[in-house]
Amino acid sequence: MATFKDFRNSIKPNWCPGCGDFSVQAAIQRAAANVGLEPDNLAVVSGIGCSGRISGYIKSYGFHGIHGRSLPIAQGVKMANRDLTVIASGGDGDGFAIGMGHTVHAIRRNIDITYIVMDNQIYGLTKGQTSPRSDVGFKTKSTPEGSVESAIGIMELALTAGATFVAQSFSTDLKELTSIIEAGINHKGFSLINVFSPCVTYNKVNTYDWFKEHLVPLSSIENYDSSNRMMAMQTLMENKGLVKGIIYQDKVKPSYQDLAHGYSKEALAKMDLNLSEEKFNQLMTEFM
Amino acid sequence: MATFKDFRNSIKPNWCPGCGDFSVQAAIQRAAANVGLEPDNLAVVSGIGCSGRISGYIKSYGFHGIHGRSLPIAQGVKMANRDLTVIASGGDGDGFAIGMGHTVHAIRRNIDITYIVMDNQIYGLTKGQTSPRSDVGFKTKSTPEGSVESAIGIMELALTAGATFVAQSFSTDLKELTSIIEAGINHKGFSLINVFSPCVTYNKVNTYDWFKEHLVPLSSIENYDSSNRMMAMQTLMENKGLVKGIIYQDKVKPSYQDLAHGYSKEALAKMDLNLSEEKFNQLMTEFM
Amino acid sequence: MIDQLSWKVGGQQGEGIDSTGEIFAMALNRLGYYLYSYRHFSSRIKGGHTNNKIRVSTSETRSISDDLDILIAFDQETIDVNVHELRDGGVVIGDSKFNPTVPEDLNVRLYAVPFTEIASELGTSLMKNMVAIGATSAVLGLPVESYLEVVEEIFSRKGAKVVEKNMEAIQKGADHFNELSGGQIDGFQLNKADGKKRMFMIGNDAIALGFVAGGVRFMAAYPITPASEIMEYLIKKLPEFGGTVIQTEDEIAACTMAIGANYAGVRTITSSAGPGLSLMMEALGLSGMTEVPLVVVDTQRGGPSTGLPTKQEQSDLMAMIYGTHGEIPKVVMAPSTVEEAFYDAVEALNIAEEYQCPVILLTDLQLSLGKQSVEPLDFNRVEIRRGKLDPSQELPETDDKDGYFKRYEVTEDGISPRVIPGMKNGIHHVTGVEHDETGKPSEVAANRQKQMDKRLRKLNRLRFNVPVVKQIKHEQADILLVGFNSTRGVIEEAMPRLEAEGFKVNHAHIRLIHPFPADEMKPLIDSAKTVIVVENNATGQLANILKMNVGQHEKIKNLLKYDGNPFLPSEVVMKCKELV
Amino acid sequence: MIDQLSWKVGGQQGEGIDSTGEIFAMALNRLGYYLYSYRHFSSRIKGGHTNNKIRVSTSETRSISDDLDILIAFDQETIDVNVHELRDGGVVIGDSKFNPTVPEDLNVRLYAVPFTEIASELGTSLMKNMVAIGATSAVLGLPVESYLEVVEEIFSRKGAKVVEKNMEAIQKGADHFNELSGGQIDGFQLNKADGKKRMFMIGNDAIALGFVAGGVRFMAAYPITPASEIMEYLIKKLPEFGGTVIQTEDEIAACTMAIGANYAGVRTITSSAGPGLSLMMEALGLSGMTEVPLVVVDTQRGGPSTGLPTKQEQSDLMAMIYGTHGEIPKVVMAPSTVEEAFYDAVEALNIAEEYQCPVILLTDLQLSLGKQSVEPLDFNRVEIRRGKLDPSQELPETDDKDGYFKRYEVTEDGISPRVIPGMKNGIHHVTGVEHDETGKPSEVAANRQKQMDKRLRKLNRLRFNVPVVKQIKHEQADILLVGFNSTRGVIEEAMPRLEAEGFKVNHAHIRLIHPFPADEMKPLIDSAKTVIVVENNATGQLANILKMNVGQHEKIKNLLKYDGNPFLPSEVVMKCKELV
Ligand SMILES: Cc1ncc(C[n+]2csc(CCOP(=O)(O)OP(=O)(O)O)c2C)c(N)n1
Ligand SMILES: Cc1ncc(C[n+]2csc(CCOP(=O)(O)OP(=O)(O)O)c2C)c(N)n1
Ligand code: SF4
Ligand code: SF4
Ligand SMILES: [Mg+2]
Ligand SMILES: [Mg+2]
Repeated sequence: MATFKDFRNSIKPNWCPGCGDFSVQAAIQRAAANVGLEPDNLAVVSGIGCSGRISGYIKSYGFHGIHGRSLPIAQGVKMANRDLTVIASGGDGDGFAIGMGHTVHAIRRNIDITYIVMDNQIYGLTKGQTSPRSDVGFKTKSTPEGSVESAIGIMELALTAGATFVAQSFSTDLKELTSIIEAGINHKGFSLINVFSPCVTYNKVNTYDWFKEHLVPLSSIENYDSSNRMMAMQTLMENKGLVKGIIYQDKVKPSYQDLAHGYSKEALAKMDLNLSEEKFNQLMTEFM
Repeated sequence: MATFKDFRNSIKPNWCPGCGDFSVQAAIQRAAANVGLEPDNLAVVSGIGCSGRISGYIKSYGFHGIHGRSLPIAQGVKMANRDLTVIASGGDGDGFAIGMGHTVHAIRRNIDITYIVMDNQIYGLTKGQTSPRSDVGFKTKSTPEGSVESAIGIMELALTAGATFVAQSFSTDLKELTSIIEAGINHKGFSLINVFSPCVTYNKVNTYDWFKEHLVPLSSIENYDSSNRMMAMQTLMENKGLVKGIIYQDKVKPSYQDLAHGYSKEALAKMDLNLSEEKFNQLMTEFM
Repeated sequence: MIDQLSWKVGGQQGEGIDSTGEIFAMALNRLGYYLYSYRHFSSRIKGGHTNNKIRVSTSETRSISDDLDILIAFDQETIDVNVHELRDGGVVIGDSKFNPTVPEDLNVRLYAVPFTEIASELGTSLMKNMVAIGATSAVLGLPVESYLEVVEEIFSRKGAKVVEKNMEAIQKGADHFNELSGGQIDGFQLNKADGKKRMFMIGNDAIALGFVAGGVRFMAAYPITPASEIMEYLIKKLPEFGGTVIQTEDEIAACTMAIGANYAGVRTITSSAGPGLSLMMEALGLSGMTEVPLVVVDTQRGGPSTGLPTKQEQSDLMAMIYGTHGEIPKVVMAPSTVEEAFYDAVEALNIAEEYQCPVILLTDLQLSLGKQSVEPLDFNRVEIRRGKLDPSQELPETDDKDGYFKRYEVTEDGISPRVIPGMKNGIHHVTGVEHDETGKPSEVAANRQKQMDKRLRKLNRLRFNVPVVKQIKHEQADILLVGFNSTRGVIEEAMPRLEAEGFKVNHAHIRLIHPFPADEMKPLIDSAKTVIVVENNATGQLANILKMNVGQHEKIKNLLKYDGNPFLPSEVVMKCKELV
Repeated sequence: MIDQLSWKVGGQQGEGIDSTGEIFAMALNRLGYYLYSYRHFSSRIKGGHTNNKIRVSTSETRSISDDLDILIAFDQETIDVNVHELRDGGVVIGDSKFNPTVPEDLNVRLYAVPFTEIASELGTSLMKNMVAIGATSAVLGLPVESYLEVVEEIFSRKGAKVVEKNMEAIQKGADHFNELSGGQIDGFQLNKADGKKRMFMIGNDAIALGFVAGGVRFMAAYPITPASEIMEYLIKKLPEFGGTVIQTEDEIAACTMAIGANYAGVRTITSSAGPGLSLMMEALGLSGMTEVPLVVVDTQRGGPSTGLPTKQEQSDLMAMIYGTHGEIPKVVMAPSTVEEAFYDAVEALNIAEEYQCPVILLTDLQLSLGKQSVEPLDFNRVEIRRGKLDPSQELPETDDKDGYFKRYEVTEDGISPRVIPGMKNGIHHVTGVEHDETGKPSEVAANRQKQMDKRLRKLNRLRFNVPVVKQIKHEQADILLVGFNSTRGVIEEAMPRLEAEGFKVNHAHIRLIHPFPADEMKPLIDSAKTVIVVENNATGQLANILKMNVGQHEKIKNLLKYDGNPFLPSEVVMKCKELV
């Protein structure tokens, strides 16, 4: 069985020292090993951004796509080969600005993939512009007088789109993050994991310390029930979305793969492509 | 002062007899007159779909754009000329499938326009495919065995994106719909109005009768307080989104126009474009 | 007795005009006639004039005809709009309900048959189209029984009674017409057909069938006219093979999802029309850069922007060749007949996998939606070639320090070995950023140059069956007619007429648009006095491509039409004469 | 004494390499030298080798030079990567901290100066770049005071103390170098400059300034390299004029929002690079079809897909001309210098409004980010022309039955009258669907034809100041060099060298890419033996455009470079000699 070291390669990430994304990478590697994956049965699909580089840093099949499109690509991979474990990942700009439409639709479609967002509330790679997760008043290169647009409550939003697994974590909590990613991988359906992953270069507000101070662990809330959608919503609204843990999980609903009419249990990628002559003639006859 | 007749032209809509969109058109025309608009100060921007044709049926400035992009176009119009009243409109596919990203971002940006969606839970113009608002199990041309994706809870979703005005109505309730549109126009900021507007040709499930049976008027809920975001969310969740009336309104938050740094009170479209030589030289000097 | 005639039925959209034409055509197809039908329809659901023009012939035909023999009208508008197309002595049969009239100065024969009344008497006015079909068969002298098989297929699940009633409607229509006309009228009787079985299908059907036969098991697409039929067919058929279709949120998702699935080893396609293709441009670049096979169908329609969504045009050519920033290998194929559409669909899948690049299967509204008789397809020509991918292969361990597979190995033919996720020892990285042989991002100049050269070199050796369909009768021609996609039919019909007028005419129909078959075209151009490029667009896109790749600008003339309607043979003949 | 030299500073990204070069260059610019600086950087935030190569000259220069005189190194990698560029006898000054070494076989002079140590002693190692600058001025024989003005501007808001410390660091660097070298070394002293005031700016600055001067009051854009500086400048400046910038959710929103705002009468632009432009293709078609003015900047970078986002390339040409389905009028302009970038930005706005169509202002990474001395711009050349729009006009009532304005009136010049929302009697409809003169959707063939012809005819009379920049010294030339965008500098530098070797060389730099100025180019091509098209791409896009529009294929040769780096003058000279 593979250990987390088997998911490592020798490439030195080009992230800035101290960037939150290092821990996210480590957590994915550990979670992959913990749930018993082999590197060649894992596909990591990522978007464009500092975070998007992650697909190159994990030893597994990796697909570094285009900005905002990690989710449709990842869904395509899973639909083609349901035997693979598919992780999609990227930044908050990637997933919630240019990729917002895909995020909502991936959630409602509920294909069995795990989506990990490295949320630093800023655009890192393009050197510090506002993101849809930036707080009102946050000063960036593109909002020198402070952002005036509301930050998206992404966890709440996911619930309204029909999410079956919604979780949030913090990149330094390696243990918790790893176990949440494991749960996400094991979840049958789409799992959204938003990880606060501080950008030490461009975000001087939402720092490691800031999160330590502001994040409320769900484990500290008495009788929190992650199968209760209404409770999940209320808790999020009451805490301005600043909670961590598994917020909501629907363990009952089947994934898209299991619901799609006629969709084979055998991975499509493994099927024989050839038609029999008889079948071919039958198809022709239907037009006669 | 203009009456609703001044917002009419002689074009015969090419909608099917009985289509819900006729009443939406009438409601917009009435609301425009009721709030005291003149046709040349109103711009109706629409997307592509049966519903998208509406910009041609109202006598006012009209812009029939491309599929899914009515909102960015409408926001551009308003930013250019804040003296205009701008209504964006289109179908549920237009706004919540291809246009989903823009919808979320228009909501959080909160530019002062009114967005009216003719929600028929189907693609009309392309002859009957599933939409993001189609219920699970709904059979369409593209889901002959019934849709398996969750319908988006669009009103709830709007709340999570920071909406300041969220309402829902039904196309036959001309009076209520008109008054909601008036409230939307008067609201300072982005207003989202989702109108159930039955497609009599392709949607044989969510019919006029179906809505009459299922829609709960908020006016029937005791002590409903539309300024209470949490209550709005709860009510929506409890009623599976099938409520009508003004669901939520934040009357305090200023619109984007009023918050944007340096943005002139005078309509940009009315400003002189020429720079003085002095100013020009100053700009050059900054590079020296 | 005649060998071909043209028949048209018209009325308000949503009134059953389509099915009238459909039943008429299907029945005649069963008798072994060659059918060609082209619908005029507009961008609305109910109402608005629509018509379906059907050509019936004892030999193959792929173009609408210049004139019309019989017009069936469900409203006066149909007569007003179409009567001038009728030939001298042509026949109009209108529903007596609206008191049909024809212009006095025209020599046409008008018959008012109570379509609606007869139908209502039989139980429902919906059957008025059956009455009209009956009247038609009386004109043609076809026995009413010719329709039985088709009527049974369509209505049998509604019960024998319904079948009977519909046949009765046909009979009554025939009887009524015969009464009016006093027996058969001259000049409308068709020679007997060969009785052979042929398919009756639109280009989109053929493409969709080609995809199923060619191993497509997944599709991601967003609805749009005139592409939707491809999606609809696969929605119905793929589940029979364990596959499925996802209707995505937009075309960007459709195209990138298809890329993901192709990367993971499944033949996956998407289809759309101009607006959708414009949205896919970034994704096409990703496919080109990552060398992930991809087949996209573009069913051209009237542009630009939303344009004329239900009308014929061929104006996406340049955008399909050159759209997407930067430079990628890309193949653009343009079938010119429904048969070719089928074989090309299969071949597009093979080329995409063999050359690991995007392939655009270009068609146009006339070819995509024109419905016609098609000879049975050859199962033995359906071949699946996956190039350098063998999913069942066992890969050796690699010598890379990270154990990465050289997915982007620089090879002489420019094509790298391909593996798919899940294969042991196949791990590699895929990225739209410039990368080294294992797919790791790299900005090193020498590597860049090698990878660019590799990608761009791979199509140098593209094997393509018939890049240009040639009808070369003359060593030296007065006119070389050049076209692509659906104009083939009209050009083939214009040629003998031009020859009859004394011109020596050759014809080259270009099926491989990009990379352009310049070597094939050069001698043809060299040996022609005038080259006339027939295109349904306003800027002469194919002519420009010819100029860029072959030269001889002074010879190359444009024959353009861009009002939304297909060419008529007479237009081509007339304009050719003007141009030489 | 010399007239020009080349200086380079290198180290790890994020270490202050940029500001070292910046301060050095600004000071010399103030002295009246002509500066040209080009940064080598990569797609990461911190770390990775970066360098800034700066050319100093007493006359105008717009190209990086072949070799290097002085190299300042903050790490050994900088020496390893760049030392081979140094001319014989060149100077390397490295931070003694890393014990710099140079290959023994090279004749270069190495000096190790304790940059970091001196800086740390003065209070913070951050000032090591000031020490390096000091060492530089010692080599050049420039007084340390030359930097005072610049240092004051940068640091004065941090207090006089900081200014002083920084000046001290410069002084110490100079002193230390002088000690090491035993006084000034020969061959590095620059002749005195003219002392004239010039701007020091990148192409993107010039474009952004042009937009502000040209009346832009709103921008909608999404960040991307190498376009972001345009957005950043407008974010800072527009509020001074009551305007603003919206950072949209993506490029589709940016472009369509710009269309909305232009429709409503405000000059609104968007800017992006290849991936963003690919996403805007559908929106460009909308602008073309609805005749709403629109200016989009494409700052080309290495493609395809994400490609080489921080590297030079000119590979979007075809996509900019032909991207978008269907056929629209569109203008593609390509400035070739920073000055032109300014004037073209203004002119793009005018053309967009006069001709009511999309205008693409094409630039490339080298032009967009290369920083150089620019002569003061001419206020009197900044002119605002809005074509057929007069927002203050009072419109008469129209004779249309609905009171609609004929916004799409068919006119002889193809340009219709334009009004904006809010104007009384100006109501009309705008749609991407084919429409009649008041903008109502119409499928009528005759109307379609008229509207298409109208739209496509309007650019026939496009007035464009200098579509081709020509340097024609010979009636009959051995070589005609053709290029676009930033290659102008390198071609101008190669020309005299080729002339010196006996070739007769003409030069045509194409500034109006589309509609292509074929009439201007034809005589130049006719009178040249060989036409060499110099382009930073792999497929020879401009050469293909020449072939399509002018012909004479056999004469036209490709001189291509696509490894991410700009051409060097010597490369152009060498390859030209090979090609003739
Ligand atoms: C279509 C397109 N538009 C813009 C860009 C430029 N771009 C690259 S990454 C990025 C955003 C980065 O922010 P985020 O997604 O939050 O990732 P982070 O760098 O913060 O991890 C942008 C705008 C691009 N690559 N492609
Ligand atoms: C980019 C693009 N993709 C697809 C289409 C085709 N299309 C036109 S309208 C429409 C959806 C219509 O559904 P909806 O928005 O719900 O409007 P309705 O017709 O139901 O009012 C589609 C897919 C298009 N015009 N443009
Ligand atoms: S810029 Fe920010 S997000 Fe990017 S690598 Fe550096 S710290 Fe991480
Ligand atoms: S198809 Fe449906 S939505 Fe479209 S016009 Fe008809 S009833 Fe209305
Ligand atoms: Mg981010
Ligand atoms: Mg709809």
